[in-house]
Amino acid sequence: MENEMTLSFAAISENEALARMTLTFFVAPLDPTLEEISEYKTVISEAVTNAIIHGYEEQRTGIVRVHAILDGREVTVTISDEGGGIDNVEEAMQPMYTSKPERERSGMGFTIMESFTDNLTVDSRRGSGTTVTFKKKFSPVQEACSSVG
Amino acid sequence: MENEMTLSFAAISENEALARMTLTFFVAPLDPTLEEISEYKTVISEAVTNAIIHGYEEQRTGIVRVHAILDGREVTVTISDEGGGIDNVEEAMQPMYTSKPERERSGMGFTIMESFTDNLTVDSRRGSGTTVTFKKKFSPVQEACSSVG
Amino acid sequence: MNYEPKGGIHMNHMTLAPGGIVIVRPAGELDHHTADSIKREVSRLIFGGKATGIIWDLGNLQFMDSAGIGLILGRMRDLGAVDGGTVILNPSPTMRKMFELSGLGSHLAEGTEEDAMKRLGGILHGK
Amino acid sequence: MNYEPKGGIHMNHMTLAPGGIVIVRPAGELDHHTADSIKREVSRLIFGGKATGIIWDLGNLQFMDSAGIGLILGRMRDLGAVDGGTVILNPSPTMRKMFELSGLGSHLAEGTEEDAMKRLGGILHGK
Ligand SMILES: Nc1ncnc2c1ncn2[C@@H]1O[C@H](COP(=O)(O)OP(=O)(O)O)[C@@H](O)[C@H]1O
Ligand SMILES: Nc1ncnc2c1ncn2[C@@H]1O[C@H](COP(=O)(O)OP(=O)(O)O)[C@@H](O)[C@H]1O
Repeated sequence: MENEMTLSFAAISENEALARMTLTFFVAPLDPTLEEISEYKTVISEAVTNAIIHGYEEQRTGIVRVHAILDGREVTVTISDEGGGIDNVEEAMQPMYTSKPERERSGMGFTIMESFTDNLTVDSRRGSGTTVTFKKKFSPVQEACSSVG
Repeated sequence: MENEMTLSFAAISENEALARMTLTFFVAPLDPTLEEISEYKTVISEAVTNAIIHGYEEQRTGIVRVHAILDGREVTVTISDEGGGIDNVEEAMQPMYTSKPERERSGMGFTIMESFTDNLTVDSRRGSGTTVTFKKKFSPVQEACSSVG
Repeated sequence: MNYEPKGGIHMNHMTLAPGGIVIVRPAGELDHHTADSIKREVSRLIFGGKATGIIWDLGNLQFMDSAGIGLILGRMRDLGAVDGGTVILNPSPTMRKMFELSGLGSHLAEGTEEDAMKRLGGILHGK
Repeated sequence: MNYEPKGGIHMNHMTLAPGGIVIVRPAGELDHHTADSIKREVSRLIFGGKATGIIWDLGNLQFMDSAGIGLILGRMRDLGAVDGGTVILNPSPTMRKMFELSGLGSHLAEGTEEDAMKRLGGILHGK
Protein backbone atom coordinates (compact mmCIF):
# COMPACT_ATOMS: atom_id res chain seq x y z
CA MET A 1 0.00 0.00 0.00
CA GLU A 2 1.46 3.36 -1.04
CA ASN A 3 -0.29 6.66 -0.79
CA GLU A 4 0.36 10.29 0.05
CA MET A 5 -1.71 13.24 1.23
CA THR A 6 -1.47 16.72 2.72
CA LEU A 7 -4.13 18.53 4.72
CA SER A 8 -3.72 22.23 5.55
CA PHE A 9 -6.24 24.23 7.54
CA ALA A 10 -6.88 27.39 9.53
CA ALA A 11 -5.58 27.31 13.11
CA ILE A 12 -8.93 26.97 14.84
CA SER A 13 -9.78 24.33 17.37
CA GLU A 14 -12.75 22.97 15.36
CA ASN A 15 -10.18 21.65 12.89
CA GLU A 16 -8.51 19.33 15.41
CA ALA A 17 -11.31 16.82 14.79
CA LEU A 18 -11.03 17.37 11.00
CA ALA A 19 -7.35 16.45 11.11
CA ARG A 20 -7.92 13.37 13.27
CA MET A 21 -10.68 12.10 11.06
CA THR A 22 -8.96 12.68 7.72
CA LEU A 23 -5.70 11.11 8.86
CA THR A 24 -7.56 8.16 10.36
CA PHE A 25 -9.43 7.55 7.12
CA PHE A 26 -6.11 7.73 5.27
CA VAL A 27 -4.71 4.69 7.11
CA ALA A 28 -8.00 2.74 7.24
CA PRO A 29 -7.03 0.49 4.27
CA LEU A 30 -4.31 -1.00 6.51
CA ASP A 31 -7.02 -2.26 8.85
CA PRO A 32 -5.17 -1.26 12.06
CA THR A 33 -6.31 -2.54 15.45
CA LEU A 34 -8.61 -0.31 17.50
CA GLU A 35 -5.80 0.45 19.92
CA GLU A 36 -3.31 1.31 17.15
CA ILE A 37 -5.78 3.67 15.55
CA SER A 38 -6.64 5.33 18.80
CA GLU A 39 -2.97 5.90 19.68
CA TYR A 40 -2.31 7.26 16.19
CA LYS A 41 -5.31 9.60 16.47
CA THR A 42 -4.11 10.83 19.85
CA VAL A 43 -0.67 11.72 18.49
CA ILE A 44 -2.19 13.69 15.58
CA SER A 45 -4.45 15.48 18.01
CA GLU A 46 -1.60 16.43 20.37
CA ALA A 47 0.63 17.81 17.62
CA VAL A 48 -2.17 19.69 15.82
CA THR A 49 -3.45 21.19 19.08
CA ASN A 50 0.07 22.34 19.95
CA ALA A 51 0.41 24.04 16.56
CA ILE A 52 -2.88 25.87 17.13
CA ILE A 53 -2.51 26.96 20.74
CA HIS A 54 1.24 27.21 21.21
CA GLY A 55 2.46 27.85 17.65
CA TYR A 56 -0.20 30.33 16.59
CA GLU A 57 -1.65 31.32 19.98
CA GLU A 58 -5.04 30.58 18.36
CA GLN A 59 -4.64 33.28 15.69
CA ARG A 60 -6.96 31.85 13.04
CA THR A 61 -4.89 33.25 10.18
CA GLY A 62 -2.21 30.65 10.95
CA ILE A 63 -2.09 27.57 8.73
CA VAL A 64 -1.39 24.09 10.12
CA ARG A 65 -0.11 21.51 7.66
CA VAL A 66 -0.29 17.73 8.08
CA HIS A 67 1.52 15.57 5.54
CA ALA A 68 1.32 11.78 5.50
CA ILE A 69 3.01 9.04 3.49
CA LEU A 70 1.94 5.42 3.55
CA ASP A 71 4.61 2.88 2.70
CA GLY A 72 3.72 -0.74 3.25
CA ARG A 73 2.36 -0.92 6.78
CA GLU A 74 4.18 2.17 8.02
CA VAL A 75 2.88 5.72 8.02
CA THR A 76 5.12 8.78 8.33
CA VAL A 77 3.32 11.93 9.42
CA THR A 78 4.66 15.48 9.57
CA ILE A 79 2.73 18.20 11.41
CA SER A 80 4.07 21.69 10.87
CA ASP A 81 3.28 25.27 11.67
CA GLU A 82 4.96 28.59 10.93
CA GLY A 83 4.19 29.96 14.36
CA GLY A 84 6.30 31.14 17.28
CA GLY A 85 8.50 28.07 17.61
CA ILE A 86 10.12 26.61 20.73
CA ASP A 87 13.15 28.10 22.49
CA ASN A 88 14.33 24.99 24.23
CA VAL A 89 13.02 21.78 22.67
CA GLU A 90 14.64 19.52 25.25
CA GLU A 91 12.93 21.34 28.11
CA ALA A 92 9.58 21.43 26.23
CA MET A 93 9.68 17.66 25.84
CA GLN A 94 9.99 17.00 29.60
CA PRO A 95 6.91 15.34 31.11
CA MET A 96 4.68 17.95 32.84
CA TYR A 97 6.45 20.90 31.23
CA THR A 98 3.95 23.38 29.85
CA SER A 99 4.16 27.08 29.04
CA LYS A 100 0.38 27.41 29.37
CA PRO A 101 -0.72 25.99 32.75
CA GLU A 102 -3.45 28.66 32.86
CA ARG A 103 -5.05 27.01 29.81
CA GLU A 104 -5.17 23.69 31.68
CA ARG A 105 -2.46 22.16 29.53
CA SER A 106 -0.99 19.18 31.32
CA GLY A 107 2.43 19.27 29.72
CA MET A 108 1.99 15.61 28.76
CA GLY A 109 1.64 16.11 24.98
CA PHE A 110 5.17 15.24 23.90
CA THR A 111 5.42 12.40 26.44
CA ILE A 112 2.25 10.84 25.05
CA MET A 113 3.43 11.37 21.46
CA GLU A 114 6.72 9.63 22.20
CA SER A 115 5.01 6.75 23.92
CA PHE A 116 2.51 6.13 21.08
CA THR A 117 4.92 6.30 18.11
CA ASP A 118 7.87 4.30 16.86
CA ASN A 119 9.90 7.40 16.22
CA LEU A 120 9.36 11.08 16.94
CA THR A 121 11.46 14.09 16.00
CA VAL A 122 10.81 17.73 16.81
CA ASP A 123 12.40 20.48 14.81
CA SER A 124 11.79 24.02 16.02
CA ARG A 125 13.35 27.42 16.39
CA ARG A 126 11.95 30.50 18.07
CA GLY A 127 10.26 32.60 15.41
CA SER A 128 10.38 30.10 12.58
CA GLY A 129 7.79 27.50 13.48
CA THR A 130 7.73 23.87 14.53
CA THR A 131 7.78 20.58 12.67
CA VAL A 132 6.92 17.30 14.39
CA THR A 133 7.54 14.09 12.45
CA PHE A 134 6.60 10.61 13.57
CA LYS A 135 6.44 7.10 12.20
CA LYS A 136 4.02 4.42 13.24
CA LYS A 137 4.08 0.84 12.02
CA PHE A 138 0.80 -1.06 12.08
CA SER A 139 0.83 -4.74 12.95
CA PRO A 140 0.10 -7.33 10.23
CA VAL A 141 -3.58 -7.95 9.60
CA GLN A 142 -5.00 -10.88 11.54
CA GLU A 143 -7.17 -13.09 9.37
CA ALA A 144 -10.70 -12.86 10.81
CA CYS A 145 -11.26 -16.61 10.48
CA SER A 146 -9.37 -19.45 8.92
CA SER A 147 -10.88 -21.36 6.03
CA VAL A 148 -10.82 -24.62 7.94
CA GLY A 149 -14.34 -25.86 8.21
CA MET B 1 -18.77 30.47 10.34
CA GLU B 2 -15.46 31.04 8.60
CA ASN B 3 -12.91 28.37 7.89
CA GLU B 4 -10.48 27.28 5.21
CA MET B 5 -8.75 24.06 4.24
CA THR B 6 -6.80 22.35 1.47
CA LEU B 7 -6.49 18.62 0.86
CA SER B 8 -3.98 17.30 -1.70
CA PHE B 9 -3.51 13.64 -2.49
CA ALA B 10 -2.11 11.11 -4.94
CA ALA B 11 -4.27 10.47 -8.01
CA ILE B 12 -5.53 7.04 -7.01
CA SER B 13 -9.16 6.04 -6.89
CA GLU B 14 -9.04 5.05 -3.18
CA ASN B 15 -8.70 8.76 -2.45
CA GLU B 16 -12.07 9.68 -3.95
CA ALA B 17 -13.71 8.56 -0.70
CA LEU B 18 -11.05 10.41 1.35
CA ALA B 19 -11.88 13.65 -0.46
CA ARG B 20 -15.64 13.20 -0.05
CA MET B 21 -15.35 12.43 3.62
CA THR B 22 -12.94 15.24 4.52
CA LEU B 23 -14.91 17.87 2.62
CA THR B 24 -18.16 16.65 4.15
CA PHE B 25 -16.74 16.87 7.66
CA PHE B 26 -15.54 20.39 6.83
CA VAL B 27 -19.10 21.67 6.27
CA ALA B 28 -20.72 19.61 9.05
CA PRO B 29 -20.82 22.56 11.50
CA LEU B 30 -23.36 24.20 9.15
CA ASP B 31 -25.73 21.30 9.81
CA PRO B 32 -26.81 20.92 6.15
CA THR B 33 -29.82 18.82 5.21
CA LEU B 34 -29.19 15.22 4.16
CA GLU B 35 -30.02 16.10 0.58
CA GLU B 36 -27.74 19.14 0.49
CA ILE B 37 -24.85 17.11 1.88
CA SER B 38 -25.42 14.29 -0.56
CA GLU B 39 -25.50 16.66 -3.55
CA TYR B 40 -22.36 18.40 -2.31
CA LYS B 41 -20.60 15.05 -1.85
CA THR B 42 -21.59 13.99 -5.35
CA VAL B 43 -20.11 17.14 -6.91
CA ILE B 44 -16.80 16.63 -5.07
CA SER B 45 -16.75 13.02 -6.19
CA GLU B 46 -17.39 13.90 -9.85
CA ALA B 47 -14.67 16.55 -10.01
CA VAL B 48 -12.08 14.51 -8.12
CA THR B 49 -12.77 11.40 -10.21
CA ASN B 50 -12.36 13.45 -13.39
CA ALA B 51 -9.02 14.79 -12.22
CA ILE B 52 -7.83 11.23 -11.53
CA ILE B 53 -9.08 9.43 -14.62
CA HIS B 54 -9.16 12.16 -17.25
CA GLY B 55 -6.58 14.65 -15.95
CA TYR B 56 -3.92 12.15 -14.88
CA GLU B 57 -5.08 9.02 -16.74
CA GLU B 58 -4.69 7.30 -13.33
CA GLN B 59 -0.97 7.98 -13.11
CA ARG B 60 -0.54 7.86 -9.34
CA THR B 61 2.24 10.43 -9.34
CA GLY B 62 -0.33 13.12 -10.15
CA ILE B 63 -1.53 15.31 -7.30
CA VAL B 64 -5.17 16.37 -6.96
CA ARG B 65 -5.83 19.46 -4.85
CA VAL B 66 -9.14 20.39 -3.22
CA HIS B 67 -9.42 23.80 -1.57
CA ALA B 68 -12.46 24.96 0.38
CA ILE B 69 -13.52 28.20 2.03
CA LEU B 70 -16.49 28.53 4.34
CA ASP B 71 -18.07 31.96 4.54
CA GLY B 72 -21.32 32.19 6.46
CA ARG B 73 -23.52 29.44 5.04
CA GLU B 74 -21.76 29.30 1.67
CA VAL B 75 -18.87 27.04 0.74
CA THR B 76 -16.59 27.68 -2.24
CA VAL B 77 -14.65 24.64 -3.43
CA THR B 78 -11.87 24.46 -6.00
CA ILE B 79 -10.74 21.09 -7.37
CA SER B 80 -7.61 21.27 -9.49
CA ASP B 81 -5.16 19.03 -11.28
CA GLU B 82 -2.06 19.63 -13.36
CA GLY B 83 -2.94 16.92 -15.82
CA GLY B 84 -3.73 16.83 -19.52
CA GLY B 85 -6.44 19.47 -19.55
CA ILE B 86 -9.47 19.80 -21.84
CA ASP B 87 -9.31 20.92 -25.48
CA ASN B 88 -12.88 22.10 -25.81
CA VAL B 89 -14.54 22.84 -22.48
CA GLU B 90 -17.91 23.69 -24.02
CA GLU B 91 -18.09 20.32 -25.79
CA ALA B 92 -16.88 18.49 -22.64
CA MET B 93 -19.69 20.01 -20.62
CA GLN B 94 -22.44 18.69 -22.93
CA PRO B 95 -24.65 16.02 -21.33
CA MET B 96 -23.53 12.52 -22.42
CA TYR B 97 -20.21 13.73 -23.81
CA THR B 98 -17.37 11.51 -22.64
CA SER B 99 -13.90 10.83 -24.00
CA LYS B 100 -13.80 7.50 -22.15
CA PRO B 101 -16.91 5.48 -23.04
CA GLU B 102 -14.79 2.30 -22.80
CA ARG B 103 -14.32 3.05 -19.09
CA GLU B 104 -18.10 3.15 -18.65
CA ARG B 105 -18.11 6.89 -18.09
CA SER B 106 -21.59 8.22 -18.69
CA GLY B 107 -20.61 11.74 -19.70
CA MET B 108 -23.00 13.08 -17.06
CA GLY B 109 -20.38 14.42 -14.61
CA PHE B 110 -20.48 18.10 -15.56
CA THR B 111 -24.27 18.07 -16.00
CA ILE B 112 -24.70 16.68 -12.48
CA MET B 113 -22.18 19.16 -11.07
CA GLU B 114 -24.05 22.07 -12.65
CA SER B 115 -27.38 20.82 -11.40
CA PHE B 116 -26.18 20.36 -7.80
CA THR B 117 -24.32 23.68 -7.33
CA ASP B 118 -25.24 27.36 -7.28
CA ASN B 119 -22.37 28.26 -9.53
CA LEU B 120 -19.80 26.22 -11.46
CA THR B 121 -16.84 27.37 -13.52
CA VAL B 122 -14.36 25.22 -15.41
CA ASP B 123 -10.98 26.54 -16.36
CA SER B 124 -8.82 24.26 -18.49
CA ARG B 125 -6.28 24.21 -21.27
CA ARG B 126 -4.78 21.25 -23.03
CA GLY B 127 -1.51 20.46 -21.32
CA SER B 128 -1.86 22.74 -18.34
CA GLY B 129 -4.47 21.09 -16.15
CA THR B 130 -8.03 21.74 -15.09
CA THR B 131 -9.61 23.78 -12.31
CA VAL B 132 -13.25 23.36 -11.35
CA THR B 133 -14.73 25.89 -8.90
CA PHE B 134 -18.19 25.75 -7.42
CA LYS B 135 -20.23 27.47 -4.74
CA LYS B 136 -22.99 25.91 -2.70
CA LYS B 137 -25.17 27.76 -0.24
CA PHE B 138 -26.72 25.69 2.56
CA SER B 139 -30.21 26.55 3.74
CA PRO B 140 -30.69 28.12 7.18
CA VAL B 141 -30.78 25.63 10.03
CA GLN B 142 -34.26 24.52 11.04
CA GLU B 143 -34.73 24.53 14.79
CA ALA B 144 -35.38 20.91 15.76
CA CYS B 145 -38.25 21.87 18.04
CA SER B 146 -39.73 25.13 19.18
CA SER B 147 -39.66 26.06 22.85
CA VAL B 148 -43.45 26.26 23.03
CA GLY B 149 -44.57 23.78 25.62
CA MET C 1 -28.27 -18.54 -5.32
CA ASN C 2 -26.92 -15.95 -2.95
CA TYR C 3 -23.39 -14.68 -2.77
CA GLU C 4 -21.63 -11.72 -1.30
CA PRO C 5 -18.56 -10.45 -3.08
CA LYS C 6 -16.39 -8.25 -0.87
CA GLY C 7 -16.77 -4.62 -1.89
CA GLY C 8 -14.90 -2.28 0.39
CA ILE C 9 -16.21 -2.03 3.92
CA HIS C 10 -19.73 -2.96 2.91
CA MET C 11 -20.99 -6.03 1.15
CA ASN C 12 -22.86 -6.04 -2.10
CA HIS C 13 -25.62 -8.62 -2.37
CA MET C 14 -26.71 -10.29 -5.54
CA THR C 15 -29.46 -12.81 -6.25
CA LEU C 16 -30.35 -14.70 -9.41
CA ALA C 17 -34.13 -15.10 -9.25
CA PRO C 18 -36.31 -17.44 -11.35
CA GLY C 19 -36.87 -16.20 -14.89
CA GLY C 20 -33.27 -15.02 -15.20
CA ILE C 21 -33.75 -11.85 -13.25
CA VAL C 22 -30.69 -10.61 -11.40
CA ILE C 23 -31.36 -8.58 -8.27
CA VAL C 24 -28.41 -6.39 -7.33
CA ARG C 25 -28.36 -4.68 -3.94
CA PRO C 26 -25.21 -2.59 -3.82
CA ALA C 27 -24.24 -1.35 -0.37
CA GLY C 28 -21.97 1.38 0.94
CA GLU C 29 -20.58 3.84 -1.59
CA LEU C 30 -20.74 3.38 -5.35
CA ASP C 31 -18.06 5.42 -7.10
CA HIS C 32 -15.42 4.96 -9.80
CA HIS C 33 -13.32 2.99 -7.28
CA THR C 34 -16.01 0.49 -6.25
CA ALA C 35 -18.00 0.23 -9.51
CA ASP C 36 -15.56 -2.19 -11.12
CA SER C 37 -16.09 -5.06 -8.71
CA ILE C 38 -19.87 -4.82 -8.99
CA LYS C 39 -19.54 -4.71 -12.77
CA ARG C 40 -17.50 -7.90 -12.78
CA GLU C 41 -20.01 -9.78 -10.61
CA VAL C 42 -23.08 -8.72 -12.58
CA SER C 43 -21.39 -9.29 -15.93
CA ARG C 44 -20.46 -12.81 -14.91
CA LEU C 45 -24.15 -13.63 -14.45
CA ILE C 46 -25.23 -11.87 -17.62
CA PHE C 47 -22.62 -13.49 -19.86
CA GLY C 48 -23.26 -16.82 -18.22
CA GLY C 49 -26.40 -16.52 -20.35
CA LYS C 50 -28.48 -16.66 -17.24
CA ALA C 51 -29.81 -13.14 -16.96
CA THR C 52 -32.53 -11.44 -18.93
CA GLY C 53 -33.32 -8.56 -16.62
CA ILE C 54 -31.81 -6.63 -13.73
CA ILE C 55 -33.38 -5.08 -10.68
CA TRP C 56 -31.15 -2.51 -9.00
CA ASP C 57 -32.34 -2.14 -5.43
CA LEU C 58 -30.46 0.90 -4.12
CA GLY C 59 -32.03 0.94 -0.66
CA ASN C 60 -28.72 0.06 1.07
CA LEU C 61 -26.58 2.41 -0.97
CA GLN C 62 -25.24 5.32 1.06
CA PHE C 63 -23.70 7.19 -1.84
CA MET C 64 -23.60 7.04 -5.62
CA ASP C 65 -22.01 9.32 -8.20
CA SER C 66 -22.16 9.13 -12.01
CA ALA C 67 -20.12 5.92 -11.92
CA GLY C 68 -23.44 4.34 -10.92
CA ILE C 69 -25.10 5.75 -14.05
CA GLY C 70 -22.28 4.32 -16.17
CA LEU C 71 -22.58 0.96 -14.40
CA ILE C 72 -26.33 0.66 -15.02
CA LEU C 73 -26.12 1.90 -18.63
CA GLY C 74 -23.27 -0.55 -19.27
CA ARG C 75 -25.31 -3.50 -18.00
CA MET C 76 -28.28 -2.41 -20.13
CA ARG C 77 -25.97 -2.68 -23.13
CA ASP C 78 -24.77 -6.11 -21.98
CA LEU C 79 -28.35 -7.32 -21.74
CA GLY C 80 -28.98 -6.05 -25.24
CA ALA C 81 -32.28 -4.66 -24.01
CA VAL C 82 -31.88 -0.95 -23.66
CA ASP C 83 -35.57 -0.16 -23.35
CA GLY C 84 -36.70 -2.92 -21.05
CA GLY C 85 -34.97 -5.26 -18.73
CA THR C 86 -33.95 -2.75 -16.10
CA VAL C 87 -35.78 -1.55 -13.01
CA ILE C 88 -34.32 0.81 -10.40
CA LEU C 89 -35.76 0.72 -6.87
CA ASN C 90 -35.30 2.87 -3.77
CA PRO C 91 -32.96 5.62 -4.98
CA SER C 92 -32.30 8.48 -2.55
CA PRO C 93 -33.70 11.88 -3.64
CA THR C 94 -30.22 12.86 -4.90
CA MET C 95 -29.83 9.62 -6.89
CA ARG C 96 -33.33 10.12 -8.33
CA LYS C 97 -32.32 13.54 -9.66
CA MET C 98 -29.23 12.01 -11.27
CA PHE C 99 -31.24 9.26 -12.96
CA GLU C 100 -33.71 11.79 -14.27
CA LEU C 101 -30.95 14.04 -15.63
CA SER C 102 -29.46 10.97 -17.35
CA GLY C 103 -32.65 9.87 -19.08
CA LEU C 104 -33.10 6.84 -16.84
CA GLY C 105 -36.20 8.24 -15.14
CA SER C 106 -38.50 5.77 -16.90
CA HIS C 107 -36.68 2.88 -15.23
CA LEU C 108 -37.41 4.14 -11.72
CA ALA C 109 -40.18 2.21 -10.00
CA GLU C 110 -42.03 2.30 -6.72
CA GLY C 111 -42.91 -0.85 -4.83
CA THR C 112 -41.16 -4.02 -3.79
CA GLU C 113 -38.67 -6.28 -5.55
CA GLU C 114 -41.64 -8.64 -6.13
CA ASP C 115 -43.52 -5.90 -7.99
CA ALA C 116 -40.41 -5.17 -10.04
CA MET C 117 -40.05 -8.87 -10.92
CA LYS C 118 -43.62 -8.88 -12.22
CA ARG C 119 -42.97 -5.75 -14.23
CA LEU C 120 -39.84 -7.27 -15.75
CA GLY C 121 -41.61 -10.56 -16.43
CA GLY C 122 -44.24 -8.58 -18.31
CA ILE C 123 -41.72 -6.70 -20.37
CA LEU C 124 -39.56 -9.68 -21.14
CA HIS C 125 -42.22 -12.17 -22.08
CA GLY C 126 -44.46 -9.66 -23.84
CA LYS C 127 -47.28 -10.39 -21.39
CA MET D 1 -30.56 16.42 39.23
CA ASN D 2 -29.81 15.47 35.69
CA TYR D 3 -28.91 17.81 32.88
CA GLU D 4 -27.35 17.51 29.51
CA PRO D 5 -25.28 20.40 28.26
CA LYS D 6 -24.82 20.37 24.50
CA GLY D 7 -21.28 19.33 23.62
CA GLY D 8 -20.74 18.93 19.90
CA ILE D 9 -22.60 16.07 18.29
CA HIS D 10 -22.73 14.01 21.44
CA MET D 11 -24.20 14.90 24.80
CA ASN D 12 -22.29 14.96 28.04
CA HIS D 13 -24.18 13.73 31.08
CA MET D 14 -23.65 14.94 34.57
CA THR D 15 -25.28 13.91 37.85
CA LEU D 16 -24.94 15.36 41.34
CA ALA D 17 -25.32 12.36 43.64
CA PRO D 18 -25.98 12.38 47.40
CA GLY D 19 -22.90 13.22 49.47
CA GLY D 20 -21.81 15.90 47.01
CA ILE D 21 -20.34 13.49 44.50
CA VAL D 22 -20.45 14.65 40.90
CA ILE D 23 -20.62 11.92 38.27
CA VAL D 24 -19.41 13.12 34.88
CA ARG D 25 -20.03 10.96 31.84
CA PRO D 26 -18.42 12.74 28.89
CA ALA D 27 -19.45 11.45 25.47
CA GLY D 28 -18.02 11.75 21.98
CA GLU D 29 -14.55 13.25 21.66
CA LEU D 30 -12.72 15.10 24.43
CA ASP D 31 -10.09 17.42 23.02
CA HIS D 32 -8.91 21.01 23.46
CA HIS D 33 -11.99 22.17 21.52
CA THR D 34 -14.60 20.34 23.62
CA ALA D 35 -12.88 20.37 27.04
CA ASP D 36 -13.92 23.95 27.83
CA SER D 37 -17.65 23.32 27.92
CA ILE D 38 -17.26 20.31 30.22
CA LYS D 39 -14.95 22.35 32.44
CA ARG D 40 -17.58 25.09 32.77
CA GLU D 41 -20.33 22.65 33.71
CA VAL D 42 -18.30 20.75 36.30
CA SER D 43 -16.81 23.92 37.76
CA ARG D 44 -20.26 25.37 38.25
CA LEU D 45 -21.17 22.44 40.48
CA ILE D 46 -17.88 22.49 42.36
CA PHE D 47 -17.93 26.21 43.05
CA GLY D 48 -21.58 26.04 43.99
CA GLY D 49 -20.03 24.42 47.07
CA LYS D 50 -21.98 21.30 46.32
CA ALA D 51 -19.26 18.89 45.23
CA THR D 52 -16.73 17.05 47.32
CA GLY D 53 -15.70 14.34 44.89
CA ILE D 54 -15.84 13.53 41.18
CA ILE D 55 -16.35 10.25 39.36
CA TRP D 56 -15.26 10.41 35.72
CA ASP D 57 -17.05 7.59 33.93
CA LEU D 58 -15.38 7.46 30.50
CA GLY D 59 -17.36 4.52 29.14
CA ASN D 60 -19.10 6.65 26.50
CA LEU D 61 -16.02 8.58 25.46
CA GLN D 62 -14.86 7.72 21.94
CA PHE D 63 -11.67 9.74 22.05
CA MET D 64 -9.57 11.68 24.53
CA ASP D 65 -6.24 13.43 24.19
CA SER D 66 -4.15 15.20 26.85
CA ALA D 67 -6.84 17.90 27.13
CA GLY D 68 -8.67 15.25 29.19
CA ILE D 69 -5.69 14.95 31.54
CA GLY D 70 -5.63 18.73 31.94
CA LEU D 71 -9.38 18.77 32.58
CA ILE D 72 -9.22 16.13 35.31
CA LEU D 73 -6.11 17.62 36.98
CA GLY D 74 -7.74 21.04 36.89
CA ARG D 75 -10.87 19.79 38.66
CA MET D 76 -8.71 18.04 41.28
CA ARG D 77 -7.19 21.44 42.01
CA ASP D 78 -10.67 23.02 42.20
CA LEU D 79 -11.75 20.41 44.73
CA GLY D 80 -8.68 21.15 46.79
CA ALA D 81 -8.23 17.42 47.25
CA VAL D 82 -5.40 16.34 45.02
CA ASP D 83 -4.93 12.94 46.58
CA GLY D 84 -8.50 11.84 47.05
CA GLY D 85 -11.78 12.92 45.67
CA THR D 86 -11.30 11.63 42.12
CA VAL D 87 -12.10 8.25 40.61
CA ILE D 88 -11.74 7.39 36.92
CA LEU D 89 -13.85 4.56 35.50
CA ASN D 90 -13.93 2.72 32.18
CA PRO D 91 -11.01 4.27 30.29
CA SER D 92 -10.10 2.68 26.94
CA PRO D 93 -6.70 0.94 26.84
CA THR D 94 -5.20 4.02 25.17
CA MET D 95 -6.67 6.38 27.78
CA ARG D 96 -5.39 4.07 30.55
CA LYS D 97 -1.85 4.39 29.17
CA MET D 98 -2.19 8.17 29.14
CA PHE D 99 -3.41 8.28 32.75
CA GLU D 100 -0.56 6.05 33.85
CA LEU D 101 2.03 8.19 32.04
CA SER D 102 0.52 11.25 33.76
CA GLY D 103 0.67 9.87 37.27
CA LEU D 104 -3.09 9.44 37.54
CA GLY D 105 -2.91 5.65 37.59
CA SER D 106 -3.86 5.45 41.26
CA HIS D 107 -7.21 7.10 40.48
CA LEU D 108 -8.21 4.41 38.00
CA ALA D 109 -10.76 1.99 39.42
CA GLU D 110 -12.59 -1.12 38.29
CA GLY D 111 -16.24 -1.69 39.09
CA THR D 112 -19.44 0.30 38.90
CA GLU D 113 -20.27 3.92 39.68
CA GLU D 114 -21.81 2.59 42.94
CA ASP D 115 -18.48 1.05 43.95
CA ALA D 116 -16.73 4.31 43.11
CA MET D 117 -19.22 6.26 45.25
CA LYS D 118 -18.43 4.00 48.19
CA ARG D 119 -14.71 4.44 47.62
CA LEU D 120 -15.10 8.23 47.52
CA GLY D 121 -17.35 8.21 50.58
CA GLY D 122 -14.63 6.31 52.39
CA ILE D 123 -11.89 8.70 51.36
CA LEU D 124 -13.89 11.80 52.06
CA HIS D 125 -15.30 10.88 55.42
CA GLY D 126 -12.22 9.09 56.61
CA LYS D 127 -14.17 5.86 57.09
N1 LIG E 1 3.93 23.78 17.78
C1 LIG E 1 4.44 24.41 18.86
N2 LIG E 1 4.78 25.72 18.79
C2 LIG E 1 5.31 26.38 19.86
N3 LIG E 1 5.51 25.78 21.06
C3 LIG E 1 5.20 24.48 21.19
C4 LIG E 1 4.66 23.74 20.13
N4 LIG E 1 4.45 22.47 20.55
C5 LIG E 1 4.85 22.44 21.84
N5 LIG E 1 5.31 23.64 22.24
C6 LIG E 1 5.86 23.97 23.57
O1 LIG E 1 6.17 22.77 24.26
C7 LIG E 1 5.48 22.71 25.49
C8 LIG E 1 5.16 21.28 25.85
O2 LIG E 1 4.25 20.71 24.92
P1 LIG E 1 3.34 19.49 25.35
O3 LIG E 1 4.22 18.43 25.94
O4 LIG E 1 2.50 19.10 24.21
O5 LIG E 1 2.45 20.04 26.55
P2 LIG E 1 1.22 21.07 26.56
O6 LIG E 1 0.67 21.23 25.17
O7 LIG E 1 0.25 20.42 27.46
O8 LIG E 1 1.76 22.36 27.08
C9 LIG E 1 4.28 23.59 25.30
O9 LIG E 1 3.74 24.05 26.54
C10 LIG E 1 4.85 24.72 24.46
O10 LIG E 1 5.55 25.63 25.25
N1 LIG F 1 -9.95 17.11 -14.93
C1 LIG F 1 -10.08 16.81 -16.25
N2 LIG F 1 -8.98 16.68 -17.03
C2 LIG F 1 -9.09 16.36 -18.34
N3 LIG F 1 -10.28 16.17 -18.97
C3 LIG F 1 -11.40 16.28 -18.27
C4 LIG F 1 -11.37 16.61 -16.87
N4 LIG F 1 -12.64 16.67 -16.43
C5 LIG F 1 -13.44 16.39 -17.48
N5 LIG F 1 -12.70 16.16 -18.60
C6 LIG F 1 -13.22 15.85 -19.96
O1 LIG F 1 -14.60 16.20 -19.98
C7 LIG F 1 -15.37 15.06 -20.35
C8 LIG F 1 -16.73 15.11 -19.72
O2 LIG F 1 -16.64 15.00 -18.32
P1 LIG F 1 -17.88 14.47 -17.48
O3 LIG F 1 -19.09 15.27 -17.87
O4 LIG F 1 -17.51 14.49 -16.05
O5 LIG F 1 -18.11 13.01 -17.99
P2 LIG F 1 -17.27 11.66 -17.78
O6 LIG F 1 -16.32 11.83 -16.62
O7 LIG F 1 -18.33 10.66 -17.50
O8 LIG F 1 -16.55 11.42 -19.07
C9 LIG F 1 -14.53 13.87 -19.94
O9 LIG F 1 -14.89 12.72 -20.67
C10 LIG F 1 -13.13 14.37 -20.29
O10 LIG F 1 -12.86 14.27 -21.65
